[in-house]
Amino acid sequence: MINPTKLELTPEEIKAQKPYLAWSMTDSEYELACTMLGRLPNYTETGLFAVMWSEHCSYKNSKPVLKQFHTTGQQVLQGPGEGAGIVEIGDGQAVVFKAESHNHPSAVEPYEGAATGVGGIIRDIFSMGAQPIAVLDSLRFGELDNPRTKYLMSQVVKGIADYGNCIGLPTVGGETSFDATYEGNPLVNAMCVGILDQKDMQVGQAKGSDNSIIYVGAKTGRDGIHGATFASEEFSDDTESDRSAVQVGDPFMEKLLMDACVEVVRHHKEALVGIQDMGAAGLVSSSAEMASKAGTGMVLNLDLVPVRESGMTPYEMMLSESQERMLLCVNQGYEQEILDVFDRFGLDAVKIGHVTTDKAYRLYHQGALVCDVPVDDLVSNAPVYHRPKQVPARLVAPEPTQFQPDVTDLAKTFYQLLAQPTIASKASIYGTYDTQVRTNTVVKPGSDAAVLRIRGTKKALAMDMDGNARYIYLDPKVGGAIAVAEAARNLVAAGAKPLAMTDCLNYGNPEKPEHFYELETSAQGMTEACKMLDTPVISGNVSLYNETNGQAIYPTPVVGMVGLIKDTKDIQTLAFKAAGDLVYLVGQTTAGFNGSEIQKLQTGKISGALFDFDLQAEADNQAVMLQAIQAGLTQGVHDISKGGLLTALAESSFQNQGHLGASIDWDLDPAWLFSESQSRFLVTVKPAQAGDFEALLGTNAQLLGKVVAAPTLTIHTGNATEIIDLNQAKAIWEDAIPCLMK
Amino acid sequence: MRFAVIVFPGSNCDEDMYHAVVDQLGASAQLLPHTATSLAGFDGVLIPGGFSYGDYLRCGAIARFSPIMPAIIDFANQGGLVLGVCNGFQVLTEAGLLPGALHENTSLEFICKDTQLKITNPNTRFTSAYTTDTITLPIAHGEGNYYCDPDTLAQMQANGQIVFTYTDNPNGSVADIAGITNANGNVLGMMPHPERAVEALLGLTDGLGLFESMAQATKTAL
Amino acid sequence: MYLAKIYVTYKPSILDPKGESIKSALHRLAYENVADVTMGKYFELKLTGVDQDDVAAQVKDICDKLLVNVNMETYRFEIEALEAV
Amino acid sequence: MYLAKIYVTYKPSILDPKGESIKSALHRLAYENVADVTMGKYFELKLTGVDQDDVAAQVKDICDKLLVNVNMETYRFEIEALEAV
Ligand SMILES: Nc1ncnc2c1ncn2[C@@H]1O[C@H](COP(=O)(O)OP(=O)(O)O)[C@@H](O)[C@H]1O
Ligand SMILES: [Mg+2]
Repeated sequence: MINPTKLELTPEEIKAQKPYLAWSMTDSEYELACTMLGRLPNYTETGLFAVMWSEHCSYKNSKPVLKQFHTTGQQVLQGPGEGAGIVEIGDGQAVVFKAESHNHPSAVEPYEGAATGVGGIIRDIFSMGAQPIAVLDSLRFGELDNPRTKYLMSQVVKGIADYGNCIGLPTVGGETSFDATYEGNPLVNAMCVGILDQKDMQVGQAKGSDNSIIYVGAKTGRDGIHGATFASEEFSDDTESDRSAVQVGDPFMEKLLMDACVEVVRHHKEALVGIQDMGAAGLVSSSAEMASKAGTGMVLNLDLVPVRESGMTPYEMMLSESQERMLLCVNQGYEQEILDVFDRFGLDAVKIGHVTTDKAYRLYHQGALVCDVPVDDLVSNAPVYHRPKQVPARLVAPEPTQFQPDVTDLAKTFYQLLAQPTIASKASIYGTYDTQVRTNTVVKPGSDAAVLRIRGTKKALAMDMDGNARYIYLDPKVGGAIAVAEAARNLVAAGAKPLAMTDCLNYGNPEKPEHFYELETSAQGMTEACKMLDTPVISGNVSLYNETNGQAIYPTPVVGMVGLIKDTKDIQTLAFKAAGDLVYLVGQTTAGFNGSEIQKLQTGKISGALFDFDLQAEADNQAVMLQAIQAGLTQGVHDISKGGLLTALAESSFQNQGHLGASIDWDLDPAWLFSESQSRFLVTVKPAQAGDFEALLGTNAQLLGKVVAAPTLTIHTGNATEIIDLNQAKAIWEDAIPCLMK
Repeated sequence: MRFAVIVFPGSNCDEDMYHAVVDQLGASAQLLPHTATSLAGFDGVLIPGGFSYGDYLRCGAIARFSPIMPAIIDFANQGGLVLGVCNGFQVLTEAGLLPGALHENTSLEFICKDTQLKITNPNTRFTSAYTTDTITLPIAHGEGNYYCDPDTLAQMQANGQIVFTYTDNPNGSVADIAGITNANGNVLGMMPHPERAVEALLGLTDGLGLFESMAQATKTAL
Repeated sequence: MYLAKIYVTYKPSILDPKGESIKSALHRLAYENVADVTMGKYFELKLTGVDQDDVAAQVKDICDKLLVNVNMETYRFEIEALEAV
Repeated sequence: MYLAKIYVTYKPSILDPKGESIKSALHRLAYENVADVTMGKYFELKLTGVDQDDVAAQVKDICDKLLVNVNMETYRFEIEALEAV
């Protein structure tokens, strides 16, 4: 019955020649597929199994870890499992967000890899029925000391900029850091945030016998075939030649697609049953998932799929990762109404199949049935692995004492620190992003979190992406908790109540027990923090096999978080506002040096046991700071993170053209100005409100000094006075990355 | 005052423009698709920023052939007020309603930042409401480097067609040009975004004067 | 069917920032013997027409109307007949 | 001094949104007889070299290293000797 296309291997030849090994399908997985079918799969079917059972599509290695995540809460309307998560924000509105990695494509073809990463995550958001409002990006590169890394960074940034700028979504925040571990394997994670009216919520399901499956958007070409499998492989020098996996983005097409889909969702409710984007593993993954989730089956006629190239085989059509495509399930009889909408936008929209009740997944090509498999076998019955784990050697007995920085010349050390690319200004990156289009951006990049108002309400949303992999490398559990805590802290600093989070879990090969340990343990740490801070995980993405020639990256979970600001009057920025304002430090400072920027600066690496972290203190500090902000007691708030208090002070002065500096007293060890101990805020308060602020914060707030109308940071330590020239400091901080990029 | 905000495929500042004149100025406006062919009933035309047709060939080159363009050209030729911002400016030069052309910034990068502008001609229908001679407006473009030949430049200078110049030229434009009008003074093209600078909450309000000037010039009630 | 190859470059009077930046990149890569770089656009159009002259007239029209901004750019083109497939 | 003319186009399998958008614009302008449009890059380099072969080797190198993204693009070039001015 099954008629393989000419030139393809026969089922028997597949069994003998094992082409699936090259698609990262193991012998035992192949045998499992044979058992499920009760026969040998043909070429197309084997390809579908291989790609659907890849880590990227099936989460077969990470599922047991993801299950442990804290995913519930009153605010959650849609948790993990759909295109994106949805959280309630009052007034019948909801915020939709998700983050996604595009590491492997970006390593090979940085411009298109990054661009299509942005395109993909935007589609995830509008597939939920939401209007996308903002994009964020989290980037990790090797040290900026070689031409390849510079090239990667410039192209990645250009790819993100060009896509977001053209489609007309502001790219409002993110993070960029540099460590040698990412040299062969840069990380490109993007997040998109959207807003919807709860009545417009959508799911990616294909329900209702005989309902129509409609293909919308760009034509299918041979681009990115096996991209999903490719993302589930380690790099070695010879994958450099694996370039068919590169897709090209067309943000203009996506703009039309976005506008058309939002219109369909809002104004053609009676017609639309389900909608999903074609992401990894394109047509097969979107269609099979829509059917499997709905408990239905599907028949597709591949002769109707719009194609860009001639002679494409079923295998190629199903696995193509051509961008800017969506799949819709539409109620029978309403097809024309939907086709008309897309036609108005000048987009291809074609009925390519229909829903069945028998849970079978059938594909026809040139009259022949080329695939007939139970849809659940492709999707929900994919194998799940419980990988063995082992504590990595470095974590067995780490050096317990904290690194002691040498700060015999405080100013000099500080200038050096400001020139480190991870600390330095990222303005040369986000300056190429349109941060304001759609005119909602209240706080642009450069502060702790971006803030966008919600037009027509008093509300605003704060959003950020964060994750310090150095901490996770030294202590996966505590580091995982800190990643969540820091993301939340940045939102609180902007005046928001953190609502929920998304993540990108970027790790090495999970089949290596050390890496699986890192993955599982850091997820535990994240879960503890999520529970404590009431920020459930509502969506996310896993990117494993981030290795080059056997060398893994730091375990790098990246947290994307969104918080609600009830009233735009509560919006905070980190800038100093007026001379005479009092400067407070909230939270306890300890010797937090292992894993810090200053340790890396002074020893060339990070090492030792991570400093202590008290999750309860974190939660308490965040809660009380939010109270202080909402009570109108603060002029400026800044999270203290990489580079410590001194860096935070400088960042707050660099804003207003550097007209304002500060004068502070510091009784502790001067080196502790660089400590990265957590749960701290730098706060400025009007003198008239100092009493109220101190009453609320109690001993948790320490008065450091005041804002001064001079471009200097004056630090009175026990027996000396150090003066930092902010003009000089700012020049170093601003020029560092542009200089390194030359 | 009733504005038409033209929406080309790929326009992305259309809604911003709409909100600026409707919510902040209190004028009325309508988003008008590129397929429309008439501007009857409108007192002013706003061509917004974005990437019309992806800007894949040259910025604004394809939009210029949209069905709405003959109506816009007629409207302009009859003295109607036409404002093109960013991609809108590029469309107007491509359509020949404004002299010169825009090409890539000398930095070869997209630049998004606030810029200071000198109002070099305060007596136009787009600037009459301003009481200061420098304003701050954001720019967001990759191809805002204005070029025209020396004769055209001299002519424009003599005519007072150069309306805005950058105080700190960000993109390499000839004579620091940020915005120009046609010889008649009823068509303005500019790279900076006045529609992004109309609300204190978002940081800047210097764009309002431009729309107010347009409203005054048409002498129609808001 | 004919194939038109169209070359579009900036007029000499216009500063070509891309060409300049490529030239300096080449100098950094030790190609100091590269004296000049210009970067332009290259189009290939496949189109039908009565004969070569007809096609040339069409292509000229297409360039003037759409492909080229005559304020800044100049162009030249070549036409060749394609064999029917 | 030699003049190298370099033509860079997308590989046939690579999506070319630029070509597509120009093609549909031409169709709207009633050039429905245009069957295909590709938009590529065109470089002119002026450089010195021992002889034509040397220059060709250099140009190939420059293309592979800098001008061309070999993941997605292909190129061809021509070299002509310029008369000394
Ligand atoms: N790749 C990027 N894209 C957009 N914004 C960025 C990027 N990298 C850094 N930023 C912005 O720069 C500012 C400083 O970033 P960072 O030092 O990572 O802050 P923090 O440590 O407080 O999270 C933030 O406003 C951040 O959003
Ligand atoms: Mg911060």
